[in-house]
Amino acid sequence: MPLSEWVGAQLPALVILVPLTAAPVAFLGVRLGRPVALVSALMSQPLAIALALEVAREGVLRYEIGGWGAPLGIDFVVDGLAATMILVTSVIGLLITVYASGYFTDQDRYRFFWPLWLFLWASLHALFLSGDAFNLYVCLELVSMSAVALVALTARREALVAAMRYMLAAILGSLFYLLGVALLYAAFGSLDMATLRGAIRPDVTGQAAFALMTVGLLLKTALFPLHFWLPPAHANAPSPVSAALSALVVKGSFYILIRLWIDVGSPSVAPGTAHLLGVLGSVAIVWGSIQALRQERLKMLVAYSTVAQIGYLFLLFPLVRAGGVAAADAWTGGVFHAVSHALAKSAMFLAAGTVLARLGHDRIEGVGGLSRRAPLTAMAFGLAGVTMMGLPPSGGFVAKWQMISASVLSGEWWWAVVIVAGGLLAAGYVFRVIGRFLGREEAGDREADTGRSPRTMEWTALALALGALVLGVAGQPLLDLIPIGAPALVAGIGVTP
Amino acid sequence: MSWHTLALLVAACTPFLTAVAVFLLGEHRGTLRTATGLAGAAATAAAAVACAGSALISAPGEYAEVGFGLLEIGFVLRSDPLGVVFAVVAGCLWLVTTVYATGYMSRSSDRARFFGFFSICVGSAIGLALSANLLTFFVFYETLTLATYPLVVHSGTPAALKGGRTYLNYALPAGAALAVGVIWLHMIAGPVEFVAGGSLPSSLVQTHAGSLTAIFALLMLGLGVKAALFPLHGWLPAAMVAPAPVSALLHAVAVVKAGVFGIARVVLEVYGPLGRDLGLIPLLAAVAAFTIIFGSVRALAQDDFKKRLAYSTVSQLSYIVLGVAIGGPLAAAAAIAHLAHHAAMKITMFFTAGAVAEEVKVYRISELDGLGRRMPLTMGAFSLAAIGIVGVPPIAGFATKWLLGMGSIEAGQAWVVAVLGLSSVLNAAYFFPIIGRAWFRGPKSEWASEHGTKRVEGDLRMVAPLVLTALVGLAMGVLAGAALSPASWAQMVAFLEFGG
Amino acid sequence: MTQADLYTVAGGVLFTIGLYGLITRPHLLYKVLALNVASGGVFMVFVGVARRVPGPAPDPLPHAMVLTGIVVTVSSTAYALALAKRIFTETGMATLDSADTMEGGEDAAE
Amino acid sequence: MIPLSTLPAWTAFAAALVPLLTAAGCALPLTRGSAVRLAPLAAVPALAAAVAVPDGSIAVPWLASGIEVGLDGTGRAFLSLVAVVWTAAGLYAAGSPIVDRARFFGLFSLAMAGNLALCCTTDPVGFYIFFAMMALSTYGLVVHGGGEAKRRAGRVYIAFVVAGEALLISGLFVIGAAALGVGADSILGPISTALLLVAFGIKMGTVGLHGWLPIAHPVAPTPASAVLSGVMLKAGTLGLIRFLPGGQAETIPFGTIVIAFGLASAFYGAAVGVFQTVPKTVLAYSSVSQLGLITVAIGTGLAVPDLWPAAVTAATVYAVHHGLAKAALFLGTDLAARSTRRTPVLVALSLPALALAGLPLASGAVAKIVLKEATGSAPGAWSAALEALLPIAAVGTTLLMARFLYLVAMGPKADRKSVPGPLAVGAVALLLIGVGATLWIWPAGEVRYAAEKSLQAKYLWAAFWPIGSGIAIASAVWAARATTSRFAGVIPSADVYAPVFAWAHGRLEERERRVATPLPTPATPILAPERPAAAEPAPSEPSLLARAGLLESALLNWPTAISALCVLAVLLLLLAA
Repeated sequence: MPLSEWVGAQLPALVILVPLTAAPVAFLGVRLGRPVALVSALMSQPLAIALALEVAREGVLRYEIGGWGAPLGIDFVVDGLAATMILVTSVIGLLITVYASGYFTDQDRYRFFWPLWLFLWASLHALFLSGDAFNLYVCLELVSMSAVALVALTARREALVAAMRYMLAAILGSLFYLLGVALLYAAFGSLDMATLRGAIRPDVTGQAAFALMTVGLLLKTALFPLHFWLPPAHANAPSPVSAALSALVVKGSFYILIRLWIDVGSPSVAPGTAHLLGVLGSVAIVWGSIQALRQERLKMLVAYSTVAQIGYLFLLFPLVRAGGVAAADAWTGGVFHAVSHALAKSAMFLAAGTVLARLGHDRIEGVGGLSRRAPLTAMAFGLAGVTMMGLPPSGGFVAKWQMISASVLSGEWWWAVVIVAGGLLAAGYVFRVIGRFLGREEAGDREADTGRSPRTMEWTALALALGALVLGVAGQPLLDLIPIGAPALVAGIGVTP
Repeated sequence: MSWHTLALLVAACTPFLTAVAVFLLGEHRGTLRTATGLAGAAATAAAAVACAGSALISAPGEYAEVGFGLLEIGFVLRSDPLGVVFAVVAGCLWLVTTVYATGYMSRSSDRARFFGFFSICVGSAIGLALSANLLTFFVFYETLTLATYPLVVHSGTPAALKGGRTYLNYALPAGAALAVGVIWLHMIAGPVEFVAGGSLPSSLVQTHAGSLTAIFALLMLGLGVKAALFPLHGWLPAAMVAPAPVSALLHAVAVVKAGVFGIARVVLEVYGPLGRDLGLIPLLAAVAAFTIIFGSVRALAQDDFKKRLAYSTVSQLSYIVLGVAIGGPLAAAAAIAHLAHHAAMKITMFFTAGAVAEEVKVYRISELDGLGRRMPLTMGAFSLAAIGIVGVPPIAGFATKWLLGMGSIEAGQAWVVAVLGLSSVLNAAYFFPIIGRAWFRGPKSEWASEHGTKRVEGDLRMVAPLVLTALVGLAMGVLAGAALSPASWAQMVAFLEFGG
Repeated sequence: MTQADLYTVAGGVLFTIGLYGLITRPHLLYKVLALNVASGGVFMVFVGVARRVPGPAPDPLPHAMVLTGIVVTVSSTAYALALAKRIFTETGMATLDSADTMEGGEDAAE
Repeated sequence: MIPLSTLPAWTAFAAALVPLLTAAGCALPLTRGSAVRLAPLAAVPALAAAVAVPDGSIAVPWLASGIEVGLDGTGRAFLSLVAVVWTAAGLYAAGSPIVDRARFFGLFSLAMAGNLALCCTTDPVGFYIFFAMMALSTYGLVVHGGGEAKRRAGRVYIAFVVAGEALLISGLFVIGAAALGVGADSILGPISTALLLVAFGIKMGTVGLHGWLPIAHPVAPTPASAVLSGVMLKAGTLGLIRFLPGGQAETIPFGTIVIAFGLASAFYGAAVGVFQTVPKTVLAYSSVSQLGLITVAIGTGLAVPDLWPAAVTAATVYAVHHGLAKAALFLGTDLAARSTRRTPVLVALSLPALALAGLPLASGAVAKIVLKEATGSAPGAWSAALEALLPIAAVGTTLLMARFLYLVAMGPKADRKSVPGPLAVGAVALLLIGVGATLWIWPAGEVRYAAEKSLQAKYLWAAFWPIGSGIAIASAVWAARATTSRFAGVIPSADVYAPVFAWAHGRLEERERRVATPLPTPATPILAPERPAAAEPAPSEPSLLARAGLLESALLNWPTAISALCVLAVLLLLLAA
């Protein structure tokens, strides 16, 4: 078999194996981490792109590990959603890697960044590919453990406490999830998503299983009011880590949630839950934004912005209930939001990291006139802010377009009100920072500036922000990719009033 | 690719590419940056004119188009006769403004940022002019909103930041309203293209009258902020903290006209006859009429030079809205023509305000005494533009007024004539004193004692553009009836709209 | 109530006890232990679930999962303990809500 | 290639626009000197055109919003008058010590171009363009030389001009629309007529709308006053002739109103004028009075549609006569004031003065006959009333003229340095010849007929007795001057408008003063150096954001958070069940 064909056939495994192999190698030597990570990141790109193209061309892919097949073996399922998430993870991963190579100048102190980061990356890919509830648990744990370790990387006490907080929350969330898995197995005798999809029926144990898994995942996704662990963890982690956490890690647990509810189960059988999630999402949007408005530190602001932006994702649940075009719009819109938020949020955190690297602090009132000294960084933050606000041209806008469409179509216009209000609140905190960037330098600000911002750092942040922007006009390929193999509920079938 | 689509692409993309180049060249490579800016502006202007040519020789329905898929609607640009009016105005005046700004900003900092965002603003304005559907329009509209902010707060002073905040407080909620309106409309009517005479099927009136009314309100709310319709006008005077080229090109032409242009698109090319059937148009006309008077009255009270001009803009923009809302080919032609007419005249006036501020550090009207002798070309150009805005023939403003007056009679809305008359009187009341001070009073301000009354114009890069635009304004009026003049072009467009 | 059900219910109770401990005990060590108690509960539920198939032999799959779960729990417990110890050395306390955890900042990577 | 048939129209129009060249020349430093010298003669081509170019007009759709240029009988008459008066005024100005000549002659040329060209256009847009050009550039002439008094006068002038223009354009819209076939058959027709009457009434100083006239005339440099009163007011007359729907039944209701206003103006002008103390103010009131008579003619034409052509002729003839005479008087005022020997000037001036009153053989007598012919067929009692009142108006005119000559004669002694040169004298002479001769060489039949008629005994007597009575009354007043002189100046020059103007000036000047002395917190100078921002007052109670922060820290507290988790878990379990 020619190599290219073999690679083609093994793509789903390869996207995991590349970072997974690189991780231990990176662990071996202090000087090894950076180059290995860069090579792995670069190798991941063609694989992820090829996978996406394959899905776009051929439709849903199934991959049986070792050729065993369900129910005994473990299957990977690559549909449009999974391919999208892998693609996004790879792209953002590469840029974070490049950024980190400029950011972590103290090789010794941060030597564990590289293997941990590669582990995180591999587990994320595995998570997106898993088609089995227990497998997902394992991936989730892998993701969480690497993430916690990354948060603690600086070993400052704030970071340590934040990491501990994060860890306890993560373990607790996993336990809730695992308990749910147990009950799910009790109810339906299978944990394979595809099998479950056919087997699902109204059943008390099954419903309880869903409820428990949901609670666990909500905690990990940091939906209001369970966001308590997120701001300290994301704000105190080194910036490349913050970017990965906010952009990718929270999406991992959310990914499982939508798989569970929309692919396997159905929000239409549990309208109460769907609405509850929608309401919590709405509160998160408003609350997170308000908190972001009052933060004095840039990274805290960005972290609270994540709390708010996560809220949008949960509007998906009530909006897909009705089925039909509205559900299809909500589905693509929700996923698209996750994608564009990932790009923009990582850009914001990376930009914040540059600010921190230059000034030694990230107090918002001390960033006056930074657009003059670090224009690329200011630009990256600003452009990323466009997506946060959901204004065109940005991926956030396309996502909001879809979600508002869905809410108008389904007649539940109040979600649209929340979406719009959230955008305006986001503008409030984004322009708070941009105004400072463009404003005058306070006395001493210039002196405090070390001027240390390698091009790799400035440009990667800008590239991510531009990516989020480009999605807003040229996002159609992705919009076409997402619905491939989408669950029946959101496949756009059925009539919408 | 035919030259038609090429022109379209060049017109829409060049400003953005210019912006990128300017950003990359940065603060220190000034000469190269200036050259790039000028080249970009010149290419854009040429391409916009080529688009106009393309629109002229193409039959309705066969205008050049270019785009790609987005959200089942498409991101599509098209050179149609209405769009190219605005594109040509924005493109050509950009070139002029670039020259002016090079002079005005010659001692300023952050020039790369300034010129970069400036290019993005112009690109957005041209993009929205050439948008073939409401989605594309909205994308550019909001890009314009955002790209203007760094220009408003350019100086970075607390006052500038405050002005910027005021601007955002108006612009962002407006954008949100517009977004909801646009999406809702798409839910009801599917992809909304701009089609001369209106694109909504008339059957919708029976099924969705309420929704259509609400959507119209949302759209007008969204567009009305940029169009500075009362009571959404408050940002415009506040935004005058921006440097003069911004006030000149953006707050007299590109940004504010994006709003009125959008209203024209929506009223003429989306709602069409439906607007009348739903009874929406008279209300719009009433708001516009009130704004005309209101803006003028407020302008009277301003002593700050630029703020008086800003309120004048508030008033003048509503001429365009009113022309669109009157409903009738002549009135619509007046509206479309005024897009160009007001642009040429008002940009001259803002250029003047900037040149005067730079040259003699005068920011108030009460300090302008005797300036005509010191800066005769500058103040001469200003005077020409000012009496043009008042509606004195044969300058461009008169051509608008004449079409609008007859259009209102044609449409059976003769009350508009009274508005026009009153507005002319008020315009004269706030512009003539400026002319009077500049020419018919002796100098008394500090500049006179400092610099003497020797005749010294400002930097040539500032004087030449403003003289040019003043002469263009004059020519637009003197040759209003000639083929291809804005007024003639506008009549052609209007007759397409009304199937005449 | 079968034996299996008893296991299941007991597992639920254990989980709840763990949860209670996690909330009420401020000391980190207790928190980690509380989580261990809770995970023990979850595993017991799994054991109970394994009995759901008819016949003498239990379903092997939940057992496999419990094994995996134990591995995960052991390692995460170890990690949590290490982290708790480090916090104690850094702050002199072993609690979460120390006053300054929300403030301060990441030190600039040097 | 311009078709040959359009050549006459083009020629006339181009000739009328020649002053634009001198205006431009005055603006440009290089050509300034020669332009100033040539400006007085800029109307000569137009005069030649008026004499030589045949009738005919063409549409010029590309110019402005589409206009129509060319000459017809009326236009030619007005063009001749305008060209002669402007030339005379220009020559006079060339021989006068005027400051800042480049600016003066620039504006002078611009106003001249407007005034000439409006005679050569036959459509609303074209007329309006040049009407505005004339009226607005005249502002510069009125305030030329500067100073508080002129500024005030200029303010009054421009206010009336702007109001007039606004009313005019509103009326013209209807006419323009009617040309396109819309809106004419509605209520808009009469409204438009009313608007035009008011707009041109302002220009013609019809009583009630005349406030600017006695204010602007005295302050303007004399050549400017001459053209202002002599020909610019007549632009209003021409406008009425051109744009009123004359000869149609719909004008009948307007007729009597217009006649009434005309008569009122004629008497009011005389009555107020005699109390004035400045010669040029007296002349201004005389203009109010005289243009009132023209208004009477127009009103007659409106009241009796069949009479419209006759009324037009009367108005035209009277306009020409008055234009020449009044311009001569204005120039003469200055000439007399500057002459060391005043008597010859006074004698010369009594010719146009008496001509205004209707002196036989001079233009006035002919004009009055044409006027009487027209008004003789006025409807109902009007005919008789006019028959009786017009001679009394002539008495009034005589009194005004007597008052004028008296004031000129009593004027301050001339300064030797300002003795008028040959240009100034020649200019006045030119006008005097015009007064004497024009109506006799007038080509139109009716006028020639009236001229010959004026020599008949009946008409001679009719012309003489009002003049005689006027002179008698004037002599009596002079004889009793110990008593009567107390009444001089009892009516302010702005008459009923005086309090209005005083109030408006006060308001505006008060505002200017306020603005000129910046308050402690002036309007933010844009981009000017800023002051340090005031420290914000400390909030007395926690703001909303701060409260949100307190709530958030409670949420972040570990026990609260995990409890919330448990509550949520229970909630979800309940919802699932």
